[in-house]
Amino acid sequence: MTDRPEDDPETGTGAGAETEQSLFEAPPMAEQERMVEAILFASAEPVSLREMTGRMPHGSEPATALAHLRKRYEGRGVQVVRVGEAWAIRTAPDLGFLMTREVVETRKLSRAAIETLAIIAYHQPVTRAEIEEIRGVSVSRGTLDQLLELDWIRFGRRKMTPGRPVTFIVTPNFLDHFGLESARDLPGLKDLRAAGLLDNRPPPGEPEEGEDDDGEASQDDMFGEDRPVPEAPPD
Amino acid sequence: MTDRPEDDPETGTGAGAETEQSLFEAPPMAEQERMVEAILFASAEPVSLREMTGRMPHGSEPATALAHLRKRYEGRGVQVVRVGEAWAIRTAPDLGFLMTREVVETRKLSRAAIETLAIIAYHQPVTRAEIEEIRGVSVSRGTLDQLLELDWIRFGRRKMTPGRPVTFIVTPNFLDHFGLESARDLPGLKDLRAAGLLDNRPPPGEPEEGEDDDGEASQDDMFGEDRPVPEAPPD
Amino acid sequence: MTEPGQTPDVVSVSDRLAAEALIVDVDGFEGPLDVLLMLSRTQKVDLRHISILALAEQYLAFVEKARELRIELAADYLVMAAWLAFLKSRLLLPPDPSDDGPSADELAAHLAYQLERLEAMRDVAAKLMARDQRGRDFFVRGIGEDVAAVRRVTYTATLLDLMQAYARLRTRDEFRPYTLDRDKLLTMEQALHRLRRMIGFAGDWTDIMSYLPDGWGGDPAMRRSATASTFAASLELVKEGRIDIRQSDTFAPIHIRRRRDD
Repeated sequence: MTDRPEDDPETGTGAGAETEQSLFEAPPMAEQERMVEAILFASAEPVSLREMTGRMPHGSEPATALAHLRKRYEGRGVQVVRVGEAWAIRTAPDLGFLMTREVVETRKLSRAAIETLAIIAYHQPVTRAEIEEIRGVSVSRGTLDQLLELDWIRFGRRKMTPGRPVTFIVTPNFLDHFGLESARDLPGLKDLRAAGLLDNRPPPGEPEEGEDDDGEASQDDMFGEDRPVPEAPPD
Repeated sequence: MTDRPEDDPETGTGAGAETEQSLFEAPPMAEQERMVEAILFASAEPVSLREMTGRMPHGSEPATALAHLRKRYEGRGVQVVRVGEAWAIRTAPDLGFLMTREVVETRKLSRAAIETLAIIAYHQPVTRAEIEEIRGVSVSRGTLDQLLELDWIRFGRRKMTPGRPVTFIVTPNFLDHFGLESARDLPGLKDLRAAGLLDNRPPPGEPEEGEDDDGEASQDDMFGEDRPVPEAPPD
Repeated sequence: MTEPGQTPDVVSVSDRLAAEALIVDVDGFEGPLDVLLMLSRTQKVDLRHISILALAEQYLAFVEKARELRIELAADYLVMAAWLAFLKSRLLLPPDPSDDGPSADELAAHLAYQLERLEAMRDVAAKLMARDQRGRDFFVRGIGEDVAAVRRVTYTATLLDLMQAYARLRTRDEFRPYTLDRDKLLTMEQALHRLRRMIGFAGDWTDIMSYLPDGWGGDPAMRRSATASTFAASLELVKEGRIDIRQSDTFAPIHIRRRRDD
């Protein structure tokens, strides 16, 4: 069925006992696919590959099983979707009309909250001062609280600028809510970046980098290569 | 595609408007199957056919769609099952084991257990009465059971004394856990003292180094000679 | 529309009307940048080609109108007005070569950038909210099956634990004399306490041995302990100046008496 490493002359170097055990115990791939299916169906929350590995028999390869499963559910009433570093089954968006809406609709978000959320998503990690600079108005405590409470944003690392201000970043739950595989998939992100609208452009006459104390500047790492966005899992 | 009732002179009697509408609107069966799938997936309760009918477009035949869906899920990781008068998606019975997560909690052995274990290790083969004599308190059945269950001790040969009491000895698993080649590798009292493990000093006037022969039963072979402190366990 | 280069102080009728319209719901604005963005739309050009000079005039008209209508604007609106008035004058004057600060064009360009950025953020915010949302367009599993945590307890101990336990057991006996003989010991504290109470009556030299507690003179171990601690206690009282002590000869009896205040 699947290739067994013992057929492969390259193996057997260091993995030792672990590899051997897995060879004895790993269930056939079709069976692993069933397992991933059962695990994903049972959970309302996205499940990480790591957790699947922990729950499946030794030697299982949930990533491969998942790829099969994803294909199987293409075009069906429910779909296998990626959420950050985890996976979930969700109903197909075109069937939303069949569902009884959640009675408690997310409280109407204010314009300030929506804009703040967008700024955090596209500029993350971003400080409060930076959000205020972009909106040209102060951010109320309540706005951030609301977004924190919805578990759409959370605190990121502190900036290495004077005062070491806290930053905000979006959460996996945010990705899940808006059906995003990762923060890289935010609508229009590429265009914004190409237009230079995600650059940190300090007002003319102000120091380029965080030598001053207003906590701005130095967002060079924002959408640089090492953004804290999960990589696509192996498939 | 399908026959239209208006071509049929027999209609227009009772089913009337309803039938007509359903014929116009009913989605293809594959689509209905998707709908049933999504409804069953997202619903917090099992869903009856009547409820499906109410939620699906006019003219849908959830019973047929359900039959297709059931067939599709045969042998999968989840199944469409009947719950009373309603239907639900549930984990396949043989995969129930995936719905548990083993949480391993490591605890320190109790003082009673570690002392009992120490006595068995140093004095084996040793009877329960002998353990109690050395500890000065009775040994609970639970303590011995725990050590037996951990596979650190096992029953040895019976003593050739009146009553032929059973003895306890340590197991290979014990040696493995504590990184010992044999029980003889256990360090003696002198070694312990030399290693600073005995912070209590004997009272002045008593032999500091002595053969620690304060009249207590036959351990000469345990403490008679200097034995090197064993190496740290290999991990 | 007002173009840069035209008589700048004349604000067009449309600007005035726009300003008036904005004033009506000034509470609905999210700060001066928001107002500027709204005003810029009346120029009906791409933000990249907007006339900052015209925009500054529109904004100043807006603030002027608010003043006429006696509407109090928040401080940041007024700060923006002051800054735009400054920018406007800089834009109209020829550049001062001795000024090493940012040029008026740079300042104007940055304002245009800020507006463009804010508009872009609003754009994507709208796109974000228009996405399929969980609980509205797609749904999660309704009957979640809880993953039961099966607790398995393992016990652990180290060789050190084992050795210490055994050492504890094996050395317990060695210490038994200490605890057992506790009742054959007269501590110095006890002796001192006793001596303090009695010394007031000792006007004359008295053999220290007569101060041993009753019953401590017989058993040699007890006698030894009581003698030592009583002697130590007497030295302590000498140090305090409460008593005198004397011994006529080596191994002769030791006498003590209360010190006299003379």
